[in-house]
Amino acid sequence: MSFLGLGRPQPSSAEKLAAAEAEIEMVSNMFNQLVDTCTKKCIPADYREADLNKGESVCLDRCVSKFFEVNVKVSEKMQGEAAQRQKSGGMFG
Amino acid sequence: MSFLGLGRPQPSSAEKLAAAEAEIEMVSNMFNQLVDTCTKKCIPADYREADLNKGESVCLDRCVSKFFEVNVKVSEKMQGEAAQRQKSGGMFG
Amino acid sequence: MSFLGLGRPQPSSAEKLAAAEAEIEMVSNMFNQLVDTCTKKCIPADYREADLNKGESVCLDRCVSKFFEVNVKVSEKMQGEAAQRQKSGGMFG
Amino acid sequence: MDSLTPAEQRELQGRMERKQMKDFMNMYSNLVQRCFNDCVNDFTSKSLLGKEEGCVMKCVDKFLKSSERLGERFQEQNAQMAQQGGMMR
Amino acid sequence: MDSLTPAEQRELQGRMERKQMKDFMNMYSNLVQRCFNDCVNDFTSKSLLGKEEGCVMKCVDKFLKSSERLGERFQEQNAQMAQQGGMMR
Amino acid sequence: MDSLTPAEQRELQGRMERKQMKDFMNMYSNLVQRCFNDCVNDFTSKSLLGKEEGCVMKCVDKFLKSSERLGERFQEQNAQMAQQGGMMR
Repeated sequence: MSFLGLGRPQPSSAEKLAAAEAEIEMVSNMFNQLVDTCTKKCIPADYREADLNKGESVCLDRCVSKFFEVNVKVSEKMQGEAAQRQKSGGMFG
Repeated sequence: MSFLGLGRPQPSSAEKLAAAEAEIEMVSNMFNQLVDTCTKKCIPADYREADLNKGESVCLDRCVSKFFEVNVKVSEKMQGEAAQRQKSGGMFG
Repeated sequence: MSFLGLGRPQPSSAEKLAAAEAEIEMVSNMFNQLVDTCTKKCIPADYREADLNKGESVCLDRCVSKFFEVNVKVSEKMQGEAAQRQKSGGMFG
Repeated sequence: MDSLTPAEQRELQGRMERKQMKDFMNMYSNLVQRCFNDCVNDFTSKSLLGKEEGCVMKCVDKFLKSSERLGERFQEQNAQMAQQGGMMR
Repeated sequence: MDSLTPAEQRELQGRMERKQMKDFMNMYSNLVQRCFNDCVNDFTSKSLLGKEEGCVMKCVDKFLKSSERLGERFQEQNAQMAQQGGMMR
Repeated sequence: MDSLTPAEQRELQGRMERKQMKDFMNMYSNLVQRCFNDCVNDFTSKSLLGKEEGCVMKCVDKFLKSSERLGERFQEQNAQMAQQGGMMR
């Protein structure tokens, strides 16, 4: 559950709550984006039938899998960037 | 004013306020989406003149009407789904 | 720093904070939109190389410049509209 | 909403004012983004071209008029729906 | 998260419920916007055409089924990632 | 802003830090969404293809460099505008 390193011990109660909330919000936002992205990629906009067909279902499953993989790659890369940026004091310190 | 069943009597003051706020926010979000959707559907992106012409005005009026109709249909449908989902404990309980 | 006339003296502490916060938020939202808009205008979606090339860099610089110019024009125009609307009591009073 | 106490109504009022301010800022920045997107496409110059500026001005005008018209229709439909006992009946 | 006191957990719970309500409303309005966008393109009439209504109903159905399936896969992947010690290791 | 008391400045500081965290998360998830959208289009496999991963990595790099450059220009323009007495004069 420790996404992007959030959730490490925090002194005050308000800060602990804010961190827990941020972590949950991050996961929830990620899900919302997943829904948005994968339905656009996998569900054609003509809606011929109410049910998911086989092709759409498989596409959705693979889309989730690839979406997680991209998240892992990007967050690993960002951690590297963040370490570099910490010295130069860029916008996303 | 009882959109999606929000606004029924709530015990605590904070909850009552939250419900009233949520109801207003829902209506306001719906308006923002209406503006976004209907201007995209009805106003061509070349902006030849500053005024709305007859065709654009009529299109906007009909777009509002259809947008409300879709909201009614979708919320009726969602209420049915919600009742079904309540047992199975899906994500949007 | 007085964007859209926010930041004029406010009586209560909560209001002063809200105004300062709103001002910072407005600038920050403007930056987020700038990033969104200018990367879409200037960075082709094929990502052949990791670096910005000369053409992309120059495009980004000019995009920022034009984006500010549009903001100045639009906010001047809106101030005029707001003055007119104040009497008629429109939705964005 | 009539079950709120006066204190609650004041609190709600305050929140709504902050929301209105936020809505206005959102509307403003959507307007800028849309008109910029639709009107500014030449990045061989650093300053707005005359035709780009004209397009932006007409875009803003048109958007404000659309929003106003949509607001009127929205309120009519909302009032009509309230009379029929809400969307959910 | 296990370092939260019971009082903090209750407060977090309350915030999460408000967030869930907000998420539901966002999901609902995205759904309306998407299905409206994809299905309603005829503005020569004031009322929904039969085929537009059919399209909207199928769109809603399909979207709910997609979301449900995506939710299941998401939770599986999340659980798997938690076992591997988080995204960051 | 110079009319805020020290206590108000501390409160504002705290809110800004929470906002920065939120902004960072939004930036991160927009980045993921954009690079996923532009680079991942093959759903005949469950794992990222080599060329998809390469595309995502370059996309992230390019986006971070763009954001940095845009940030510099934004601050320059903002400073220049502040000298001229704000956008509204």
